[in-house]
Amino acid sequence: MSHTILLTVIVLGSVGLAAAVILYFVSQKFKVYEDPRIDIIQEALPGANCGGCGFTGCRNFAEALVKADTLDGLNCPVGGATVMADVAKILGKEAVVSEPLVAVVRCQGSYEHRPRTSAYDGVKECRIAHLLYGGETDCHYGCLGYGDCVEACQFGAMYMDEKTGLPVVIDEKCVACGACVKACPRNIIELRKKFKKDRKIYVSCVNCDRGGPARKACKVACIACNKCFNVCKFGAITIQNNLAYIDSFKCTLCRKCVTECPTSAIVELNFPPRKAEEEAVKETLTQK
Amino acid sequence: MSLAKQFTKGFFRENPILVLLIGMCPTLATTTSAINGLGMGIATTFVLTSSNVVISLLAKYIPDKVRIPSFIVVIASFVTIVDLVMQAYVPGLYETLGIFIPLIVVNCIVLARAEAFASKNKLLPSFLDGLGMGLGFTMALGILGTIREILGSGSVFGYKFIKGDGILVFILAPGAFIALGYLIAFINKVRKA
Amino acid sequence: MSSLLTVSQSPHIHTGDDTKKLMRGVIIALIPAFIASVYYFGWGALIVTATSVLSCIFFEYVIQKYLIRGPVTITDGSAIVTGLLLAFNLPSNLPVHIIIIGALVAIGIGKMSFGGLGNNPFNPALVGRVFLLISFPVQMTTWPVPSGFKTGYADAVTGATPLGVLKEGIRNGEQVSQLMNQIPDHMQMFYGHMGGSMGEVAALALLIGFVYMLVKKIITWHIPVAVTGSIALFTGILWLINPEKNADPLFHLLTGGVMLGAIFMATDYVTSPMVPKAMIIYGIGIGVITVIIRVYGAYPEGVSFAILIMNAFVPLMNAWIKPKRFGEEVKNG
Amino acid sequence: MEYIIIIISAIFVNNIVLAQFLGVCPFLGVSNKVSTSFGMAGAVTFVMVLATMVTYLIYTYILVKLGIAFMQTITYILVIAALVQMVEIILKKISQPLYQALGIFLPLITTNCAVLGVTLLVIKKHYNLLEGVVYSAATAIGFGLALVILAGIREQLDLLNVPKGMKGAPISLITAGILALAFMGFSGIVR
Amino acid sequence: MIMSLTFIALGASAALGFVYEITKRPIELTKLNKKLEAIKAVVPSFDNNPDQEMFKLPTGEGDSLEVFPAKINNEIIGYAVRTSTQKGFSGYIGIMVGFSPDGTIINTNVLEQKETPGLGTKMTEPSFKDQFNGKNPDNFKLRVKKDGGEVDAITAATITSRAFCDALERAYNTLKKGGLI
Amino acid sequence: MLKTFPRGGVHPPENKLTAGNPIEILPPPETVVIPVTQHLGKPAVATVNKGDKVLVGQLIARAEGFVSANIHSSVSGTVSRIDTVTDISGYKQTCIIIDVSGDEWLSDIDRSPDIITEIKHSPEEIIQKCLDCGIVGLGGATFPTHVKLKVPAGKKCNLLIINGVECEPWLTSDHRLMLEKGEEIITGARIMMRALGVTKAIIGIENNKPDAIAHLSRLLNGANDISVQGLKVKYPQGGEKQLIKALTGREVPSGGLPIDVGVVVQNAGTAYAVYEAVQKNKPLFERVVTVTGKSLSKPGNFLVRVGTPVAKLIEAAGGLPENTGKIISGGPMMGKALANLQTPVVKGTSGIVVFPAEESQRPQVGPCIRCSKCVSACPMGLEPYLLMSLAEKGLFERMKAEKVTDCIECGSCSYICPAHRPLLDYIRLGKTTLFKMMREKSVK
Ligand SMILES: Cc1cc2nc3c(=O)[nH]c(=O)nc-3n(C[C@H](O)[C@H](O)[C@H](O)COP(=O)(O)O)c2cc1C
Ligand SMILES: Cc1cc2nc3c(=O)[nH]c(=O)nc-3n(C[C@H](O)[C@H](O)[C@H](O)COP(=O)(O)O)c2cc1C
Ligand SMILES: Cc1cc2nc3c(=O)[nH]c(=O)nc-3n(C[C@H](O)[C@H](O)[C@H](O)COP(=O)(O)O)c2cc1C
Ligand SMILES: Cc1cc2nc3c(=O)[nH]c(=O)nc-3n(C[C@H](O)[C@H](O)[C@H](O)CO)c2cc1C
Ligand code: SF4
Ligand code: SF4
Ligand code: SF4
Ligand code: SF4
Ligand code: FES
Repeated sequence: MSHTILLTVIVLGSVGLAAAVILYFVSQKFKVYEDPRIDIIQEALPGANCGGCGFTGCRNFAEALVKADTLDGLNCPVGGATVMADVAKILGKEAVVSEPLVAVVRCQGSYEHRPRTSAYDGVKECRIAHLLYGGETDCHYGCLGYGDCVEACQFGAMYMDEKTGLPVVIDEKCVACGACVKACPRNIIELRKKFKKDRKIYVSCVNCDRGGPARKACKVACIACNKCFNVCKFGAITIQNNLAYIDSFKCTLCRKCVTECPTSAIVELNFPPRKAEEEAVKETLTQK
Repeated sequence: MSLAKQFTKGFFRENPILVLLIGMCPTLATTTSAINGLGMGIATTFVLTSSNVVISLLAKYIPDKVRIPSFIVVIASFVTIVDLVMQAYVPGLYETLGIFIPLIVVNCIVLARAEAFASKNKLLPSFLDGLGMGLGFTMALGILGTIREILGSGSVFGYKFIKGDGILVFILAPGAFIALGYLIAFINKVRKA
Repeated sequence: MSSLLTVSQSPHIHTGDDTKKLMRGVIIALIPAFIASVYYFGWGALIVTATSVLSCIFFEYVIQKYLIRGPVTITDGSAIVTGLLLAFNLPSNLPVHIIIIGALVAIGIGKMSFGGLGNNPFNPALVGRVFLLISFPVQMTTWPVPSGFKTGYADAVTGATPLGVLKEGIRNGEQVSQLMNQIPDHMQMFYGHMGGSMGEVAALALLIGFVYMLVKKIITWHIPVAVTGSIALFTGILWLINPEKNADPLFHLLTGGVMLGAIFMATDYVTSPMVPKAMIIYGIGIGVITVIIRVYGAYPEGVSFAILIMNAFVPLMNAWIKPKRFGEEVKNG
Repeated sequence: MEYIIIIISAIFVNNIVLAQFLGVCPFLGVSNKVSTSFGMAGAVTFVMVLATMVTYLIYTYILVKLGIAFMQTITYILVIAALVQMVEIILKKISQPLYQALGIFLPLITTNCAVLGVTLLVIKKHYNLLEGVVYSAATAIGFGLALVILAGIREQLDLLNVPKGMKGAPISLITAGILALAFMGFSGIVR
Repeated sequence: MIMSLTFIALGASAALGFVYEITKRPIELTKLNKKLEAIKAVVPSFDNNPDQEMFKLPTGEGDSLEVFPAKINNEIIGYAVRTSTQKGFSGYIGIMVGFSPDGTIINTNVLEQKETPGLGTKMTEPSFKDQFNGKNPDNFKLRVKKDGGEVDAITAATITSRAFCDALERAYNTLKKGGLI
Repeated sequence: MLKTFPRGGVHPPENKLTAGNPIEILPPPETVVIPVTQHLGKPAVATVNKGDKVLVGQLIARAEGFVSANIHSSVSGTVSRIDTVTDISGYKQTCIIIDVSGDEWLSDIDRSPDIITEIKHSPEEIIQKCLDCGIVGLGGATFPTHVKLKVPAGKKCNLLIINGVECEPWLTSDHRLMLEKGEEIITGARIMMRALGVTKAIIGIENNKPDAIAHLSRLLNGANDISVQGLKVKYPQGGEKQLIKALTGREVPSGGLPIDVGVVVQNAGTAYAVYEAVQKNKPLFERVVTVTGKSLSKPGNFLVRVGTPVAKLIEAAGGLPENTGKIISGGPMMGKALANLQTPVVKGTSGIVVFPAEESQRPQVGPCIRCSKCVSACPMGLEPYLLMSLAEKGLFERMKAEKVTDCIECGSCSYICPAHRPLLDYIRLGKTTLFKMMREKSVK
């Protein structure tokens, strides 16, 4: 009995010893240094691999974070400030707090507002329809309505409104990864500053035609009449290529421009109702 | 995580076979009948639980560099013990499970639990983790074994309920793959729902 | 002008061919073989075909509608083709419940699990057949002898197929020349007067279908010719080496599923390669594996296995064997 | 002839994954791309042959001689683990391209039961050293063949529309099942 | 580092050696029991230890078979022969067959086989193997009916059936040549 | 065996209804809309302003950059606006809109009916003439001809091919032109031969135009510099790579140009335009357009001023049929469907095809059944089914490796696919995305 046990012990002991010796030399001789923080940071990232940070995948972003001198311009839109704070803590660096953003669809060309002028019978994808022509309406800038953006959103933050034929962003779900912005062949979607209570004021139009044709193509098109530009005290509004644009970082949500717009191209969202009388006026207006 | 959760997570949420997809070989090879599947499951559970316990005790003393080899040695010892014990006391089952008993060593579940759990946790959680995972494994093997036995031989736990043969493919290799494929698809569906 | 102008990308015209028409063409091409099988196997042929086709359609419909919950495309006719070809690969006295299992396997496992028409890497009818062959070896290898409507479904007189006789005989050390006396002569085999799967026996009828499909441009010649050519070549060599241990090439071409397989099953679009060069390689592969199984393996017949095995290589062939691109090698006159 | 039978049997008739159920995890795990499956196949072949040689020698000249054959499992696994590590290092040193191609697969191989399985089977089948080497090489080729085929099919399926619930492991397993079904056609070629 | 691995290896091997020592006897016993069980199944009950009295008989084909004599009061009541054949569908088949001293087959017991499940494996079922019980190969032709014998082959598994007959015949012929029956 | 290109191709029903209709001259409309981009390359820059008076043939927009072409007024009248208008591309482009008054031509245009066959100009002068007169290829791509006639340094040209194939179904404008202006086309070819410095030219014509083959052969009267070659009818024989292959056996390398194999290909209509520019000093401002369709009452071939709205052409062909579903500018294989009848005719407009509603809808798309018909139909040896899958999954880099950039967008694949897959739609998506990616990369 003891004989076997002895043999066992010796054999396995020597095999173990040999293995250990080899491994020892291995670990001594061939060290490949990979910053262990990369792994730690990768753990800390959300792991959606959505590309919203501008890198291909979370791991690459983690590597970039470790290599970077400052965290300037490096931001994970999905994880937001909390994750970036964690990352900053791991790296012992200052997190650059980036303002939260949200995707906004700048087109109101619903079936009602934009008369159809042709019938598209090709592949029902915006990117393909866009290759072919300006679309089923005379507005060659606005939404094509085949939902490439909805398809692109990994977070279920968009849907197509069946009544209008336009995409809608669900503010709470949107993480501002920008996938939809890239997917839209018409550059309609913009990442804008996220105000509290999801309040928004923006020019919901991208039509660069002159006023006349624009208006003809779509009832709610921006006609570049300059009225909003004139009323804005904060210099948030610029007009270029027959189109007004409100810079969300300059905008103070004063709401002056909204009422000024003759075509209702400027939208305000999630605000409390205005004074009653104004409300009434607006209602009669929209009813007409 | 509560201890109870520690124990039950292997049943379904982190079921090694149906969800984590590791330890596929014994799963496929030994489930020609429910009994065989369960036998294999129990043997694995024993190894898993004991090695988890021992490793949770030893982990403190093992330097990082030789962690894996050390774990393997521990696991392999338990496997050999199971091997010898089964040979001595349940020779019938031992013969049907054949080469897959020694192969418990390389069953990724065992090493994975040792590495991911036991080496970082105290004795009791490690024990429960090993036991839970093992039972989850056993359960999956039992289910697959039952399915294959019903379809392949028309019997349940050896009790025949049809005359003649079943659909033979299910006790052969192709049937093992196909049955497991659909089982996993089904579990995915249930998990998502 | 009725309403708005329609706008779409070019081209604005189309041949007018569609999947349905192609499948209909295959079904028409199968009719001669079906008539032959009814002539030889009577009620059995009718019952097997009806069961198989109806169950294939049924399973495809149910799976599409209730499991995948996608569009139901049962009208494209591919399930009918699968059903017919599955039936053609079964003995004409197979119990109905086994046929239904076969149809479920063909459609459920072989086709719909992968996403339905166009996605399946393996020929569904053959998946069904091989599954049955392995699961129900007894029933799947009891072959009724051709006796038309003289016998009923279940009580058909059974006998061995020529290949079965050959295999058994050679294993027992008999000489091929003696064995040949126990089986129909080549002409009879050409017409289909022999035991076997219900649709595979009548080489003549299958060839008529082949010509039809060639004329209608449903298939090209590459695969059938490569399969039969390589079988003829390989068995021819073996035969020349030892005619007493190996049957002649013509025997091999006329027996078993070679004709059915080469014309209708190896050519299945979905599971065969896309480029002529690859088609030829694929066909040769099928031929060689068929002969290896027939001559060296346990099964007397190997076409089904050979096609399935080569199916597995098709994605690799599609990835590696490309058509010759225009302007790829510069050769200028 | 003996060797040819061993080779055919190991590759086609008793294919290690499709008929013997060894190495299924990497078979499913590393088969999503043809190029990586080639790398894995190469690495497995290399390690399998090497491991067979070393364990065979240890078994016959140490364990059996000393009458402690029951120590097989534990010594084998240690040897394989050490071997894999060593191969990794040596490869890194002598051939960077080869390391790039095979290196990432090496850690996976330690817990690949095909390798341990083959070393055990070589003993069980009473092969001599040369037969054992031929057998393990052929087995590895069989493994590689199955792996590459599955990878090819999966790459194709990636471009098509597999039903959601079937994506990933389920469809790979079913494909493997049909593949096993097809390979059963070779049964009886060698016995 | 080296130390700890070595220690673990030492500990493990000690434990292993220990278990091995404990299970060594039981394992041998189980093996023996299994053999005896197999013998018991094919010959009437005996009071000797056939395993100890085992002897080898040459088959005349270059190999030899193990013969286990079963005795009561030192009187031979039968022989259990461990016979085999290579002619199975998947090659080797090992069978324990019991003969009474006059050469009648008492019973058979398949020890080892690799035949196809559902086909060849049917030879282990009574419906096939019991047809040999009580038959004496002297006047019972050990051939399947297809080959002109009296054995009902298993459906679609003629090869296995043939192999089975071949194994029995080898055992019978060996005993006969050895002059035991 | 007649010559043709060896790989791929399809044979759609020819439907050349208007082959027997002589070219009719369509008078100028009340207003014309002339886009400043009627060619491949940079837009031309308008040289007139609102309110300017212009004459027929007057330069109104000047070529900008190397690959660009001059634009001339096709009518006399007043520039009423310069605005963005939807043109054939389907998008809004800058256009010069002219209200027509009278039909006053620039005086230096030779309007006499005499045919001048004597070539007096030097190669440089010829090229300058083409540039001045805004000549672009009329075979479809509207590539500026003066660029093509300048053989790049290091390349050698030894053959001119005149493309009289007109392989698109329905269209007959080149056919009619060859019948009615044969002499001029041959002279145009000789002019281009001089510019290119080659001594040999082949006129390739498909065999479904036997009268054109016979007519040109007779006019050539055994001349040994130019030969006429009949070709088997197969689409897309008119594609220059296919045509070169069919006529000479030379294969333009992947990504290369005809000049890489010593060939320049010009459309028959281009040859006529070159003739008119060089010999008659007439800029390119009108062209022959086939207006056809089974439902039209008077289909025909019309000589049309550039800028005429399509509606006018359809009016001339008997008015818009009641059940019209689709109107195509160009042939049905490669042409663009129009969204708008006000779309102006441009230099590249070879035909207007009107389809009734029941032939306008695309059939239901099914899954690819891997029949490989698209692979065998592709004249470029591509695998359209694979390219489409790759595009659907966004794998553009792999599309590049599969040579998607070689696709000539002939549409044979979509035409033949029994599953009605929109193959070419996705292939175009892949091509444009790749070009965009390449451009972005080169910018970086
Ligand atoms: C995969 C496969 C496994 C088989 N397994 C066996 C077997 O285990 N035993 C057997 O006798 N025959 C088996 N056979 C059948 C033989 O190959 C042979 O066809 C049969 O034994 C002779 O046919 P018969 O019994 O119907 O006369 C098998 C056949 C195949 C294809
Ligand atoms: C960027 C570019 C450069 C070209 N350069 C030449 C050239 O140097 N010589 C020439 O003969 N054609 C040249 N071509 C014209 C092409 O050969 C071809 O005739 C033109 O693209 C229209 O062909 P298609 O109608 O077949 O598309 C060029 C085309 C492009 C797009
Ligand atoms: C698919 C395809 C078909 C074409 N068919 C014709 C044709 O029928 N006739 C023609 O003149 N040009 C045709 N072209 C254009 C020619 O390729 C080439 O651009 C033209 O002949 C060059 O002459 P151009 O510059 O004078 O237009 C076709 C191009 C493509 C891509
Ligand atoms: C020429 C041709 C041959 C076919 N052969 C088969 C066949 O062998 N088996 C089968 O299940 N379906 C066959 N089909 C039908 C169809 O392609 C098949 O169901 C698909 O494999 C399903 O995805 C065939 C279709 C055609 C057009
Ligand atoms: S809506 Fe756009 S930005 Fe927001 S989550 Fe979706 S894809 Fe990303
Ligand atoms: S916003 Fe852009 S991507 Fe979204 S539906 Fe409209 S056009 Fe398409
Ligand atoms: S022609 Fe259509 S169905 Fe056929 S392979 Fe091409 S894409 Fe697929
Ligand atoms: S891929 Fe391009 S070149 Fe080929 S057939 Fe299609 S459109 Fe023509
Ligand atoms: S269990 Fe065999 S490889 Fe994982």
